[in-house]
Amino acid sequence: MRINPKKVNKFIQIMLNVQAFFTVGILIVIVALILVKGIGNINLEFLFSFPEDMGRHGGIYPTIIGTIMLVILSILFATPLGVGTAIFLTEYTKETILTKIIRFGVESLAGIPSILYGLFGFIFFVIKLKMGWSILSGVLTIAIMILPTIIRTSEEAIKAVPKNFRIVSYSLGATKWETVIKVVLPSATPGILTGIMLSVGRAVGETAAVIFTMGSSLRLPTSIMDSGRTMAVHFYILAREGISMEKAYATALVLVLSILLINIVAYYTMNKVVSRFS
Amino acid sequence: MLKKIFIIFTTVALVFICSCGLKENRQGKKKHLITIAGSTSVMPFVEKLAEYFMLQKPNFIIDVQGGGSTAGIQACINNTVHLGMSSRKLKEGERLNEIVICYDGISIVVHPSNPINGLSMEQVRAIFSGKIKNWKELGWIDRRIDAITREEGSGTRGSFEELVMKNEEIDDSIMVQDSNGSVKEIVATDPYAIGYISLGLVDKRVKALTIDGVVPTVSSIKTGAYKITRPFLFLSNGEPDDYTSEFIDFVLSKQGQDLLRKEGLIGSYE
Amino acid sequence: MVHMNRWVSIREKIVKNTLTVFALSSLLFLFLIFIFILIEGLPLFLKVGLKNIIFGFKWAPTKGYFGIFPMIISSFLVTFGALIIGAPLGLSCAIYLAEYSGKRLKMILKPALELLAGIPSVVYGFLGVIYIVPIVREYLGGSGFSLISTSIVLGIMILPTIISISFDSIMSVPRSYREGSYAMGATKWQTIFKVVLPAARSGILASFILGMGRAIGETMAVIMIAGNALKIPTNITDPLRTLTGNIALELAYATGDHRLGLFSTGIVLLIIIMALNYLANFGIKRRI
Amino acid sequence: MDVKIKIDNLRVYFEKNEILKGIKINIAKNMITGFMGPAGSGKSTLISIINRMIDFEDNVKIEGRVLIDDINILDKEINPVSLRRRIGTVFAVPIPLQRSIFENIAYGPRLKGINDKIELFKIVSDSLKKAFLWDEVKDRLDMSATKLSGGQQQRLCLARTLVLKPEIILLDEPCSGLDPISTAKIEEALSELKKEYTIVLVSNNTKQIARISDYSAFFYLGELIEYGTTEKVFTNPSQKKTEDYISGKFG
Repeated sequence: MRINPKKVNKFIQIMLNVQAFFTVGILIVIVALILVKGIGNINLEFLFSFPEDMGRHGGIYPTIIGTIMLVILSILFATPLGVGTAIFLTEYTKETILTKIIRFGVESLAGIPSILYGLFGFIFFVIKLKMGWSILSGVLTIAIMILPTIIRTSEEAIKAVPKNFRIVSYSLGATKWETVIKVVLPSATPGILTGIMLSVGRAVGETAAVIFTMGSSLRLPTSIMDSGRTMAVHFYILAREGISMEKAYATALVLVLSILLINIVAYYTMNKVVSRFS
Repeated sequence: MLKKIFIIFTTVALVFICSCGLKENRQGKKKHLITIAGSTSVMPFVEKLAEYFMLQKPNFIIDVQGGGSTAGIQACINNTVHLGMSSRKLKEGERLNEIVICYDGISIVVHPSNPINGLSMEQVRAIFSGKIKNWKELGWIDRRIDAITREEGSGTRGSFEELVMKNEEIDDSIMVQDSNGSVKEIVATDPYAIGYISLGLVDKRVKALTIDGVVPTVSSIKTGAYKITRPFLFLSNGEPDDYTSEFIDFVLSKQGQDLLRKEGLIGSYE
Repeated sequence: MVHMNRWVSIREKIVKNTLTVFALSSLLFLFLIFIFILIEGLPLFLKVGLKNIIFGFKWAPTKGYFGIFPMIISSFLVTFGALIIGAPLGLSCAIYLAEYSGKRLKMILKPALELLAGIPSVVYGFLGVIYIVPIVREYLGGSGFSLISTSIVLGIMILPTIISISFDSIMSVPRSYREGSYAMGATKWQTIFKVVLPAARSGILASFILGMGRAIGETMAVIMIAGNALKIPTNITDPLRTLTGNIALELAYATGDHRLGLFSTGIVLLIIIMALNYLANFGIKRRI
Repeated sequence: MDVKIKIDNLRVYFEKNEILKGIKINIAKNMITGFMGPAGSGKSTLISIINRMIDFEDNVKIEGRVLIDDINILDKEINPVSLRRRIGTVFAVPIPLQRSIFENIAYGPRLKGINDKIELFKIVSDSLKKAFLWDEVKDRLDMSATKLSGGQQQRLCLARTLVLKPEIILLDEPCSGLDPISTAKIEEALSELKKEYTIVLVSNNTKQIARISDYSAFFYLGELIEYGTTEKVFTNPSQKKTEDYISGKFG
């Protein structure tokens, strides 16, 4: 039997169609499941009241605060470092062995799985530096974990700023730093923000690295030396220990919605950058 | 831009200072912090006790963390916590002050739909040592037994090994979960599962088996008929300080013991 | 006038030095991570012996056995399982996006798929436990906490990685290659299979390797769904324990040699991950 | 003539290629000096040496001296940033920064530490007037500079340079992309400006050089072929090559 190439072509196209939509379907199903099962249990009271009986009743307020503290502090810690590194790599140095080594380091950091960050944070911050299970330990661990993302996206964003802007700035008598601060960074800001948002998403959803460094105390953290629980960790414990499926779905919904929102904002700002320079 | 960065950095610094300040402040207002860590089996009950205690005495803050019995004992020896929690007896060389807050039975649980109601100690041992792998051997359908144990280092596992397994080892093919809750969750959803959890956690989602014909209940434990029991301990390095003692006294008081009893545990004086 | 304001040139110097320190900090962190995992894990290798850890079959750290061979095998098993599920789906999705979908669809699908990557892994694990485990238990037997369930969940989790990197490498195949093929009378799929995919080969390979890296490093979803039994699975419905699962299950409880054993597990994991990253980087670089 | 820039035996190498082969030229103060020559003749490189923008290129080797007011600007002691504050540059393509018209021009003064609104407004409007752009933009100073037309953008760049009150203005083919009307406006501005500034104009357009420059230099393959008053170079060139170039036989 001779195979008709046109029919094969059609067949393959249909197959690809099916697979592509199957894949997209998975996303829709995941989000839909969480949405349908979780929406009924979400209300203001759930968001702003304290959990009772290990989370079986009540809300998730302390975990929201724990998540916000973790995310904001780790971003504040990682952003200057990450953007600074990106500026150094793009503006202050030529391709040398040093930059190669630094890039290698960043790549390697990016590839390390989060459980190893957890292992490191646990032994270094929690045990050796005697910070204990605390928000501070979690913040430092997560900051190191998200650093490569921030460096790489910032570097891309800074590289995308046209060289001409720098030339003009220098020709008008600006120093390197003035050029970076007044011309390069403002143009690269949306791209850098995208990287930060992606990192926020990662920090919000992280469990393995957080649970071993920040602990899982359900109390409302009042200082960075307190242990705390993030939404992701709370969800993990609720789901895994079968404490309450309703609360687990509701927490998952809050978690997924906030991450989707963050990613959409990130994507939107990134598109703005792309259209700006093309 | 430079200004903005400066402002951000200042804010960070302020946040740090404030948050440290808060901590100072808290101690300044004479709030007493008691840190407790250890067995995850004991933790949920102590959390509940702490919740009640803090309601009555708002000048106390009690921080309850998991970590496992072994970690709790270590933390106590290193003086990093005020109290350790353990769900197993101390080994030789672990010299700490023991306070029995209550007793707990370890019940062997299966899915409610499982027709088997009781096993002998030998059968349980055979299941967990891998000698019996199929429900058919116990008189039910031809289906693999999904046995679940706890992870190495867990106090519940330690007690289970000591009281049930005796000298036999738990087989490698048996599933491992890292908390009472997750063992219970699997048993509650898998009709062919068997596991062991704290008696206090047994509810209608799982069925507790009789062992050698004895139903695990508060009374059967009290009389000593049900053999798989263990103490829940508070541990302190030397005599506990006054504030910690106040909490211990609350736990051992009638109110505290009633709370524990309501959770299915057996009071320390019974 | 010719000489710079002194404060300005001092500021420039301070800035440059600060930025250098910032840039070096990532190296410092990498160094610290390596050193502290090695310091904790190596002594046990010396004490128990490399062979007894890497090729040991028995893991009973409180009794002096530290064999992680079954976990190494299990880690690779779930990773390949994830690849078997994720690679064909991901690649065909990438081909569809790059070659067949219209611009408008691309604009919607690409970001939608990238959002998949943002969903926390614990959510995948949870949904796996609720929906995949019972189906496997019902139709394939066993407890459902198994190699097959874990592979499915990980396979879905690595889809975004595979799709986005394969897509980029397919898109970077020059248009002229395709035109040349069409000019010789090839159909679209012939062009894709004979010209485009071979040209994008190394990038696609890199996407698979990075996907593997993600699968082998995943922790929380895995301990929720893998069953964590210590034996090497002999059947797709058998439970298994990965290297990451071993660390996460026992870290909080471990003291003494037990903890060192977990750090040894970490060292092995770190070495595997580094090797995979090199392979992936090599693939990506060759493409450029 | 009153010499502002004295270039003495300047040789420049890019990797192994000699781009400038021993240039000697004196550039007169408060005059327009036109540099012409075909592509690759080295005239743009010469410009980038005078303002030290060449520092941003890799693998460059420079020999010889460039004296401005008898100070060698290639000296290590010289800070290129402060040098560039004395030398304005206008590039071939107008490059407005991504900010408003006003802020584009205020960029340089702000770097110098001038932040007073009234003072800024005064110097910005002055330089816009000098660049013959004021009338066209005075009502929309807050508009993004990227929305201006090409010719307006180039005059904006000129104004941005003028606001720094440089001693020297370097123009690197400033009219290459512009229509005749815009070109005429820029030429008009330059003729006014030479009263205060020393201007170097690089152009491929020999007619433009002939129209507005006082002195003309012809470069060819990294060598200075001919230099003199514009009148002499265009009416009675001493070299055959110059004559061929001016008459359009090559280039």
